[in-house]
Amino acid sequence: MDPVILFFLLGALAGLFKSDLRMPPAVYDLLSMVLLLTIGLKGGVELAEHSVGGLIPQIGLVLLLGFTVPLVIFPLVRFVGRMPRADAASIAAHYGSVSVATYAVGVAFLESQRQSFDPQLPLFVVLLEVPAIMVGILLARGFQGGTRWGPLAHEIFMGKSIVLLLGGLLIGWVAGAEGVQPLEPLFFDLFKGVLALFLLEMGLIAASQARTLRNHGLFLVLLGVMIPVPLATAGAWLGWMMGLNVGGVTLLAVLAGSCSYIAAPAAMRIAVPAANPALSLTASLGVTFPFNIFLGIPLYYQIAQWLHGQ
Amino acid sequence: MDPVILFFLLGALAGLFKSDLRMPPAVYDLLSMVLLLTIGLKGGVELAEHSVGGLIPQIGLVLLLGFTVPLVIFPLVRFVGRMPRADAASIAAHYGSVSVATYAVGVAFLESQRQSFDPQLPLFVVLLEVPAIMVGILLARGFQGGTRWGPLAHEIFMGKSIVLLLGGLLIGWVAGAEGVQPLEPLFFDLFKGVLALFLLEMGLIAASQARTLRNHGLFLVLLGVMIPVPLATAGAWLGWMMGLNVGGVTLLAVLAGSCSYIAAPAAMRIAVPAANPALSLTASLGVTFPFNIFLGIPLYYQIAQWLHGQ
Amino acid sequence: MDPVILFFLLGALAGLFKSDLRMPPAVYDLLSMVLLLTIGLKGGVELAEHSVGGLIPQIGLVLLLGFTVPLVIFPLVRFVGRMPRADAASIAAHYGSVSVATYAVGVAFLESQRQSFDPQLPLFVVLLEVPAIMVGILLARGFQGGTRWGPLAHEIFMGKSIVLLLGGLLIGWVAGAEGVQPLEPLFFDLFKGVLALFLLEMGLIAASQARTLRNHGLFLVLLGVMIPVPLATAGAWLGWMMGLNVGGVTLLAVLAGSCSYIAAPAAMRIAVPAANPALSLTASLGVTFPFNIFLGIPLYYQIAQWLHGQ
Amino acid sequence: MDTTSRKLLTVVTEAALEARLCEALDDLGATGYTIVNARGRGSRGVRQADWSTSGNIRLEVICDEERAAEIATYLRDRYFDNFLMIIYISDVQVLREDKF
Amino acid sequence: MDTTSRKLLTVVTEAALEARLCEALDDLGATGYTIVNARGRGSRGVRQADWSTSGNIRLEVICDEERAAEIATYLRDRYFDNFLMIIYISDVQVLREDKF
Amino acid sequence: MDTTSRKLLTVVTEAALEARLCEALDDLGATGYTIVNARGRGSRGVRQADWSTSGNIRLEVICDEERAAEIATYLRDRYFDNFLMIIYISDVQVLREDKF
Ligand SMILES: Nc1ncnc2c1ncn2[C@@H]1O[C@H](COP(=O)(O)O)[C@@H](O)[C@H]1O
Ligand SMILES: Nc1ncnc2c1ncn2[C@@H]1O[C@H](COP(=O)(O)O)[C@@H](O)[C@H]1O
Ligand SMILES: Nc1ncnc2c1ncn2[C@@H]1O[C@H](COP(=O)(O)O)[C@@H](O)[C@H]1O
Ligand code: NA
Ligand code: NA
Ligand code: NA
Repeated sequence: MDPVILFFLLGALAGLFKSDLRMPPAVYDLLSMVLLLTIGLKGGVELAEHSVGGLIPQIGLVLLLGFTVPLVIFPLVRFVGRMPRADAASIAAHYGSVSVATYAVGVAFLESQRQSFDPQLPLFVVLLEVPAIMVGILLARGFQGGTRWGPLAHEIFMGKSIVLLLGGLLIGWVAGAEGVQPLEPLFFDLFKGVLALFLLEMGLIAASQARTLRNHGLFLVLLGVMIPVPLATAGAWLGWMMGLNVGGVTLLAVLAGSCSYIAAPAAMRIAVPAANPALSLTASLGVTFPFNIFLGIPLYYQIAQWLHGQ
Repeated sequence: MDPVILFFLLGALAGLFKSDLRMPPAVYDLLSMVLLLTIGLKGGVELAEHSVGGLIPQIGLVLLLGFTVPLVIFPLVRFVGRMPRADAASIAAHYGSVSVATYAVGVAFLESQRQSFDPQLPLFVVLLEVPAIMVGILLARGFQGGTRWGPLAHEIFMGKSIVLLLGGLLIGWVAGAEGVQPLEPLFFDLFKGVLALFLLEMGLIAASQARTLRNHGLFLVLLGVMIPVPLATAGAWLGWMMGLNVGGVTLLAVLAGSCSYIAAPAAMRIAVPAANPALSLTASLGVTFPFNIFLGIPLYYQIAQWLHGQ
Repeated sequence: MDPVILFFLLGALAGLFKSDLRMPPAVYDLLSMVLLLTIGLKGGVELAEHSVGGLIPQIGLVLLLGFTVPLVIFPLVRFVGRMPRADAASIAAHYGSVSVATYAVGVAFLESQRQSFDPQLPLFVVLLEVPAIMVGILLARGFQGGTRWGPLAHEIFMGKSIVLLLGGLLIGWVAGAEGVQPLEPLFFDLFKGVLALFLLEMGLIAASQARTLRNHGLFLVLLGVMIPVPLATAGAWLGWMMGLNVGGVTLLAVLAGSCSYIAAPAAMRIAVPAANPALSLTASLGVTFPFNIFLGIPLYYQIAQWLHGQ
Repeated sequence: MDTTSRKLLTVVTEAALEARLCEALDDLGATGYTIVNARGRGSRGVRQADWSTSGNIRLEVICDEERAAEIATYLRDRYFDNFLMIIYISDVQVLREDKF
Repeated sequence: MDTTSRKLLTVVTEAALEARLCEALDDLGATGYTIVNARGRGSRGVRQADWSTSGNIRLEVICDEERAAEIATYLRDRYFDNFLMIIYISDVQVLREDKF
Repeated sequence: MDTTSRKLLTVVTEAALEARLCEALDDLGATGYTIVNARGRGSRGVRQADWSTSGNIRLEVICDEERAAEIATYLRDRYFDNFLMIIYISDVQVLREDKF
């Protein structure tokens, strides 16, 4: 097993056994900042070496994926899961959007398999973050007017994860491989170490969701385990249709199957306050995230290989 | 002199001259987290390459050392030093337990001497942390019943330093040298730099103990200087008996002669509140720690070489 | 363009567009601590390999520069700019002192030009930090008595930037290239990455000065753009007279043209409270700093080459 | 030393609301406010400041009695149903009454 | 706007006690509490929040008068002898009286 | 439970003043003080704790009425003109009156 995942386990166990181990919020912020910039920079450097012209159709398809997923999840949760409208919409937005931490573990997984992936994937992370959140808000509010979209859109688009991902991407693109080279010791060489520390904290956070899990256990576990695989399969299929390589297909599957825990919770708390934030956060961090990093990613990799006839 | 020690000096001078230099607590936490994980990981990787079967007797002896030291220190401080029971017990617990920072300086020292050490030493750090604290609590409370050991034991065993050391050890063991390799840039290459920053803060903290030192000066200096050397010698002898190599003997001496400043203070504050926390903390950080890193470690190395007939 | 500067741009844009991107103060402190120590260590290591005897006259000249600059700026701001005495004195102190972040960008610039520089430059950073602040205080108070210089001098000389720069310098000197080598992965290899993160935060801070800029715009922009170039030219000329190489001349120009944003604001707030802190800080961070890193440094490098007849 | 009576209104609520509350206070005419990070427990469970906006904030406004009532009413109507929030009010004597 | 009188009990003490105090407050029936990190000086010297538990916390509980007395008595008996601690109580008007 | 009336004086001001204020309080005979980091808005704009001393502090002193007046007067005369600062005073009941 990849040792970074063992750090998640360590954090989760420390949390469950109520250790006094805590990661200061400032450290969490630093680590996630470095991770986001690293992912962006890497993508930008790669993009700089390819022609971007051919990406437009792929961008359209990825955005379509982002808009579609919540429309599929919402009725399921609302009518099969019998959840209130606000909660169903919020959960749909979370699953439609993406988790950068899951993506980073996917990247680390591919690295340890020595499997390269298409350079535009970091761009897809950015593209997938927003649309589902907007659809989720519309679903919650029932498409009646009265939503002040201006400030909401600002909050969503200027959220720190998008700013850092997109900013890193553009800097990497402008600077190119040679320009970014002096930044490599911090952003590239430390990547796995930073990810390990970050996953330690994710484990602690996941463990702190245990109380919610006790109350809504069955529902959340069902949700958190049963949604990712079909979504990831759809993502893999889309990636294969677009002509991505095995690594790219795997990562698009990872993105589709991952569940937001930064952008979506922040936006839904403000835009759909009636939704219980503990429900979607616990499904995301307490169930789907560990499911994906332990079982999902290797499975999606299998699917990608199978699609490519390997 | 090893430059990391100069960082301690810089911090101590900045503190004594009342500079406004401060290290944010979050940074202190990050640095100590990385140090603990590094020590654990290194040990785990080494252990993975050796058979562990033969360690059981060594583990027993090291635990015995942990239980014995406070029983020796307590009467000395209580009857020779004429301290109240609670303070004597607390000081005994501090000296019986270990300081990870001192251990890290010892490791850095051996590295700069290109002297290797046995892989099980990080395990001994964990083993030595707890027993003395438990004995100290018993000594303070006079072995009468009524101690709620459950929550106390939980607090001691699930303290963050043990969780991170042991967690790192297990991860290193499971992942092995190859698995840990992508983590090396952060955890191994930065080790000395992280230690330097950490020692800067230790210097600042040591300087902030100066006020206590002014009031209880002579006693604390005597205590802090006279206890480590015999304890370290005993530790060295034990290590030599166990068949450790020169580096291993040095480090076991360092552990025996070092004085806890994280686990013991936290536990004693709660379990033995009548003990004055400033006394033991000042002896530990203000006297014994600098003594050990400047004079003790080279001396213990001499002893180790001498025991090995070099 | 050097990618580290793009990080400044990213931060500034994020700030201007009111993104929720924030760098925790603890991270800012860690980054600036590492930068200051790195600059000091590098200089110390270099100094260790040269004879220091010949530096005395250079030290005198650099101190003279520090004392002179505020005496030139003050009347300009006071009588041409028609500012109150306190504000004019404070601005004079800010421009007479130096910005370590600007210096660091200068070093990064020279590195990317593969241009070496004289080893004593980090020493000059320390030397230039203080004198202008003292002159500024005298100018504000009109040379009447009654200033309690003791505590003020302590505060200025024991400020964290001087302690870390000078401390790093001394450690580097004592330890030498070989001794510092195990610290290189953290302090030297990560230099540009740390600088990039630091500049991201500087961009955010610069953007937060926008409000002041709106009110006092024209004046501050004139001040912040027109002062650096003549000062830097004077610095370059002085460096050339002293016999510095092209890199050294460039960096002395950078120092002369840079404007303090740590030591001077802190000292002036306490010693000259009547000065409006927003004015000088905005000139420094919102105008002069970006001017210098985008346009100034390449220009000063041209001047240095021209002085050396290249 | 001249002092004047004013009300001190304290709100403890989710950190995610900070930007909104500050805007609202500006609109409601508060002359200022002071915020500190907090954690705690209430009817809706423990709130730790472990990461991003998982913590609480504690916000204080000094103002006259009517404005305090106005602010409290506004917050109650807007946020009591869906957000963790408590509000309490006490009497204080302030220096420089014109500031509040 | 309906408000009700309650007591606001504030404790300033060592950060090391946080977990114990929270447990105790639960046991004593407090409906909640709010904590912020603090530093300061008292009869037993300066407390800086420089590292781990070297700082103070400032803990607030809103409750009725009897409970406040109960909590204060409990803390006094348990902690005054061996721990840095001050306690003070003031009057506040709360919204939603049923919460406290 | 025995309690005694005291004054609680609260100051919100620039973080840069912390060291000076602590010294002044010692000189003025305060038996202690408690400080927390704060941010906020006042007549002179928004104060964020983004970097170094750009934030505010919130400082509390418990003392008797005369000392409170003395401290408030001292701070007013020294700092009101050139520094961001508000001061307010309220009534509290303290345990262990001899400490304040
Ligand atoms: N009785 C109380 N005393 C002090 N603070 C409280 C009390 N009840 C709630 N709080 C604070 O208000 C926040 C929200 O409370 P609630 O909406 O009841 O969950 C909690 O997280 C606490 O920080
Ligand atoms: N007079 C006071 N006013 C405000 N806070 C105080 C006062 N005395 C003590 N404190 C706070 O209570 C803590 C413990 O006080 P003590 O037990 O007197 O050392 C101190 O560290 C301060 O934070
Ligand atoms: N009405 C108010 N209520 C609460 N805090 C205030 C108020 N006015 C000012 N403050 C605080 O006091 C600081 C200085 O205020 P000022 O001197 O008016 O700019 C502000 O940054 C706020 O933290
Ligand atoms: Na998804
Ligand atoms: Na020991
Ligand atoms: Na200058």
